[in-house]
Amino acid sequence: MDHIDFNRLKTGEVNLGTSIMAVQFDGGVVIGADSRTTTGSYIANRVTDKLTHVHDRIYCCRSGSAADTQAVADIVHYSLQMYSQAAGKPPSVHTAAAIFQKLCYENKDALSAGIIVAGWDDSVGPSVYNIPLGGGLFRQPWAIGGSGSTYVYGYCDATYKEGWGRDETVNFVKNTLSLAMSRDGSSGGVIRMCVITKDNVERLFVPGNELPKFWEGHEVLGAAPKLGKVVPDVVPMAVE
Amino acid sequence: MPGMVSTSQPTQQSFNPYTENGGTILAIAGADFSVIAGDTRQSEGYSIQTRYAPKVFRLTDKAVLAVNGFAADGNMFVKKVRQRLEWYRHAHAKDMPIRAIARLIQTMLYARRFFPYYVYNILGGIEEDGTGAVYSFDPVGSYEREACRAAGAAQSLVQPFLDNQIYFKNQTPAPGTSFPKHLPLSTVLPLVIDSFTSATERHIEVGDGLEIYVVLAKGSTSLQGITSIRGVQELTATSEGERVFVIRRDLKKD
Amino acid sequence: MDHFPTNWGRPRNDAIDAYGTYPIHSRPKNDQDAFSAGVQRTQQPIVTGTSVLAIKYKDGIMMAADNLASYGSLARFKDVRRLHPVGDHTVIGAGGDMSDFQYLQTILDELTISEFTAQDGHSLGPAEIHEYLAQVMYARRSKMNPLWNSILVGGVKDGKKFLSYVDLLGTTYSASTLATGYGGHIAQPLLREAVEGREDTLTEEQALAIIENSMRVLFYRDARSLNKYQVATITAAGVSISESKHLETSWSFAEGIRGYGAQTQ
Amino acid sequence: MTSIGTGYDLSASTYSPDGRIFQVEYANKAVENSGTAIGLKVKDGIVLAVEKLVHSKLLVPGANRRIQTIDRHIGLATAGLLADGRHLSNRARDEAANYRETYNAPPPLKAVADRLGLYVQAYTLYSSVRPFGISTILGTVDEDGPGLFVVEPSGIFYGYNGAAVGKGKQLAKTELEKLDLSQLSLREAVIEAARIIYLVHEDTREKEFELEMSWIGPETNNTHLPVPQDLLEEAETKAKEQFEFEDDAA
Amino acid sequence: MAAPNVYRPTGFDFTNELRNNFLTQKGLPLPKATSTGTTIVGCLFKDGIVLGADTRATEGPIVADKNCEKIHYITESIRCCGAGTAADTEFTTALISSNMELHALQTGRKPRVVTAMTMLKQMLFRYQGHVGAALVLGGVDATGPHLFTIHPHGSTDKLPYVTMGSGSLAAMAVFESGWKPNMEREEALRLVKAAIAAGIFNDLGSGSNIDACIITENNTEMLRNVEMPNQRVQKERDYKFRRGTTAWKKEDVRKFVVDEQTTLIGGGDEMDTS
Repeated sequence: MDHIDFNRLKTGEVNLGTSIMAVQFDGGVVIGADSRTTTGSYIANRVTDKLTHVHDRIYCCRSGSAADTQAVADIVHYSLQMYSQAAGKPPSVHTAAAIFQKLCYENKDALSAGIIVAGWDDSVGPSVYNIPLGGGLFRQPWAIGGSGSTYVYGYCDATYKEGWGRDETVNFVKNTLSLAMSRDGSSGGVIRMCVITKDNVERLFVPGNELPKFWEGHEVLGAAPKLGKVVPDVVPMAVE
Repeated sequence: MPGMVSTSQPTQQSFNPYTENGGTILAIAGADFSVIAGDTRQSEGYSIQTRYAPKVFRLTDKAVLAVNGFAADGNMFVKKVRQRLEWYRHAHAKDMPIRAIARLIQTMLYARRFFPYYVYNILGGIEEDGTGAVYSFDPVGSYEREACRAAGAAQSLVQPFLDNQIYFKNQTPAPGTSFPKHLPLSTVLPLVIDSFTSATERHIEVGDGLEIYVVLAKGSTSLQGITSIRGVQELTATSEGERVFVIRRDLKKD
Repeated sequence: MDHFPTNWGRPRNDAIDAYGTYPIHSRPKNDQDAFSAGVQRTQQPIVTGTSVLAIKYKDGIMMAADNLASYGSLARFKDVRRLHPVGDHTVIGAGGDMSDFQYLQTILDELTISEFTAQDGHSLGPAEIHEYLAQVMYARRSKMNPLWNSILVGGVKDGKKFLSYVDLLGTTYSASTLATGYGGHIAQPLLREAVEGREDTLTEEQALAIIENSMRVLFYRDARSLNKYQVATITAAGVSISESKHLETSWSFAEGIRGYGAQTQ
Repeated sequence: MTSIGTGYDLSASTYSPDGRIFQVEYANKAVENSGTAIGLKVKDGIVLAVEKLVHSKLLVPGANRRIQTIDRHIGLATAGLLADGRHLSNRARDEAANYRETYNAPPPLKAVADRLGLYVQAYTLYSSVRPFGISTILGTVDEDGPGLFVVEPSGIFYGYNGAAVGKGKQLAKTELEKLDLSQLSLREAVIEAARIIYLVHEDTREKEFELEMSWIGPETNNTHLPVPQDLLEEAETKAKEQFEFEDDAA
Repeated sequence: MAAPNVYRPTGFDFTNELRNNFLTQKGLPLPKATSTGTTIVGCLFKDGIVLGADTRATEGPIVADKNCEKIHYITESIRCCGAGTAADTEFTTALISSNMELHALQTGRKPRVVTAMTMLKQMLFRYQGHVGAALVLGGVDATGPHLFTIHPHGSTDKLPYVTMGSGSLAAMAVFESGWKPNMEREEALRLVKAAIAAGIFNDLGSGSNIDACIITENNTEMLRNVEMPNQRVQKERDYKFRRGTTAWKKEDVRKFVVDEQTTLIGGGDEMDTS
């Protein structure tokens, strides 16, 4: 009971229960998210788009309070437009991440937002930044977030390899999110993905009825199933 | 922290053994009859659980009990009262008189003083002297005999109406006349129906259906009128003693 | 009714775990002092099932429940059976705590065996089983130690269809369509619209279509549901509970949705 | 009777000088006075049959059953004091229910027989009680397949392929031994059981009797149920034929 | 003037909130606000948007208004359904409506739905959920038809079919089983009516009549009380009181002569007096 931080939650607030993810590869980044938005356990939106455009080649994945993350993303979106006009060039992913971090850190008491910022820029190519709840900033080759992510850290650690190409990375994201969505009640629906490269941003969509399938158990309550009839040979008791 | 719901103080989470299931009941006593009615909606929160769950129960040929509040307690209470009445029948070879039932109900309610049946009871029927009677109870057994009573969700809507129409509260009689002590069944039944259609209009937990029980004393003069009412059904098997009828009507379902 | 079983029977408070993320398991604190011990046992559901639906149709009763048992928001067991036959004329379906449901299965089994061993020509029908359950549930709530379930009891006996509800408070009711938990909010409107007034004319195929549609809508909208479910039919011929069925769902309309406001890419 | 007048037979808690407990032996006598009960174990099931002696024509047919159901899959037939049989069957039901409660599984017959053996035996230890005047045949189809046990007044119990207790047990045993039980179908076993009961009854030339039969097998979904009326009548008709044939031969 | 050494944070001051909580604890609850328990919905169809609403307003379990209007005017081709605290929804939509008008005058263009949506969400976010307005916003502008929901905390959703309010689950169930892309106008209206009816008959917070509004590129059609499935039944008795029923202590007759001519312009809802 003591591990729940009640103060982060506002009454009746809309929550992105969420499984989100971003992975960088040689030519770009793949970001992905489920599409479930809940209030309590009611799915208020089953086809949410949690991949939010903040600049031409920079997106963020939102988790936490829908209102907070939308407000923050809108502000960053605005700031980056101003920045690019002022600087005369597109912002770097780091710039975007820094603005996100500033907002999240300075308002940490009032926000519940876990954001992954990812994109491509001229200076470093693809990059992924994770900004978890308290407002820290961490660059990672791959990042996962949201309530569903807790179920797939092991899978990611065991599976991720450096040097993947686009397709392998897309598959990794798709599989990871599918696993997270199958176990986390607050995640589900469809998988939305973006492949962000120097040249373009490609949207991918996996409908809820075509998610990758993994082991689907058959656990039956009650007595164990009969394994045919096994009658052991009678061994006479040794006397003396 | 401003702007947040204050939840920093520890909240004790405990099991709440009660809930409220809405609905309204009422009863009116006449000179030689008694009318006991209730709507049939059972709800919890903003949801309708069922559109037909009776709240009015025939106990004997001359006593009818309406229960309202927490439905599980209500059903259990009626069950226990009926059990006690059956034991009484076995011991005394007759039905318990209504004033004794009223006292029995008080005792049974008070027995659970510190874990009450969360139920408002109204008992209606015919006394041994042939007069119409209504007894109303609070959840822990305080009771009194009255001419009319409404209880439940829409009590605050219906009771003032009955006070005005039955007790003629806030009405001055025409000079040289006085208001009648008892109203005839032909007046009471429309009042009951109007009480419920009006409560349905203005209370969200009232509606769906209406069940009106009418208990007539032996040889009551109201007998002729009642058989011609739409949707009436007799529950008593013989026409010897007191007679019990039920009238069912639809109420709005929104 | 509140869908999330943790909140059943509690004072309403959205501020407490509004996200339903954790199974907040705290043991009853009986060892504080001599007086608090045994005075009140509170508990909460841990491994939980969500809605159960049931309707009346021409031949009898049709009931459905999905195969998921959740642990808080974790989809923990995905092939549990939440529909359970009792005797030859009845099926019960339960939402809420699965351990309490298993306990109920045990005591009902005991009950049917003691009825069977009497060999007196009587057997328990749905009405008797519902009454028994209602008494057990009410007795436990009165001991402040409830069985944390809401249960539908459906069956056919002696040509009569029976469908009724009972929950952890001992509250009971019947209607021609019933749904527990979340289903009460989402599926019940659909069921009422489709079934009311047609209880004696709906064919099995029609009933199945109604049930399937409702289960699909529940899967779309209930964050503790699964797209695998079972359907029980109880008719004069007896009880049959289907194998697990898989729901067909539709998502294609959402492919073009971008962002939550002005975003277009 | 060597025991009479010696004083060693007055209590179950007293041995005779040669190490016998006369009360238990008397209990066996009580069994001998009763109509015969038999049990047949065939490859896929069990048949129990009882020669229920009708001591009065005024009795309602079917009254005073001597075959009881203990659990869905366990049946019990007694020979001896009827009331003792009913008491023991109640105990058996409790034991079966207790096993279920403990292990959440249907009780194997061996477990029930074991507990009943202990229970019956306890009544041979105390001066204040009387040993059970019954021999009990227990039948089942459980997880190990068909099973048949007999619990005697001493508390001892054995497993059998065919069992007979009561007045006609010797003749019944002889008849049972003639059968190839492992090859018999359940329906054939019903016919044979009826035949044997009629045969031993004929032998004793007792008063009126009713044939009471139950079975457990694939046709009953391995639950213990009375043999259906049509099969019972068929078996009885066939059982009666054997005498007509003998009469003709004679 | 505030003392310079007292730190005053920017933004809103929530100290009254603390005061109110304190008063509530001391047994002085806040006055009960009228809330629109409500079922409101919106759905996209071939040529535009259909919005729908029930017409019940409640104060706790009491029906405060049996025929209120929950589809509010924002601009000619943008409308907004409100659920939640009645005053909050009315003032929020009225404020945004007037700001939209000013915006339109300033820019000289037909205003867009996203503009209204952004204004609404920014305002609600500023108030951190204390303005209890749950909205369904729909309209058609130069960029086509748009439909949004806006939650009290300021989050928005963009969807082809949406529901809000206490009857939202019932209504959503109807949409989930009946909605399809590119519906005809009549089909969409039928679906919206069915969704609102599901709320009216299954959710106690919703009731009375159905309002609908069909917005297409160059026409907005407000269908007030398009369906009235819950007409009041005839009373069994007549409750006219005899003149003199009310007792009085003194009588004083005066004459007020006011000459006035009334010209009725348009209809208006008849006041319900039951």
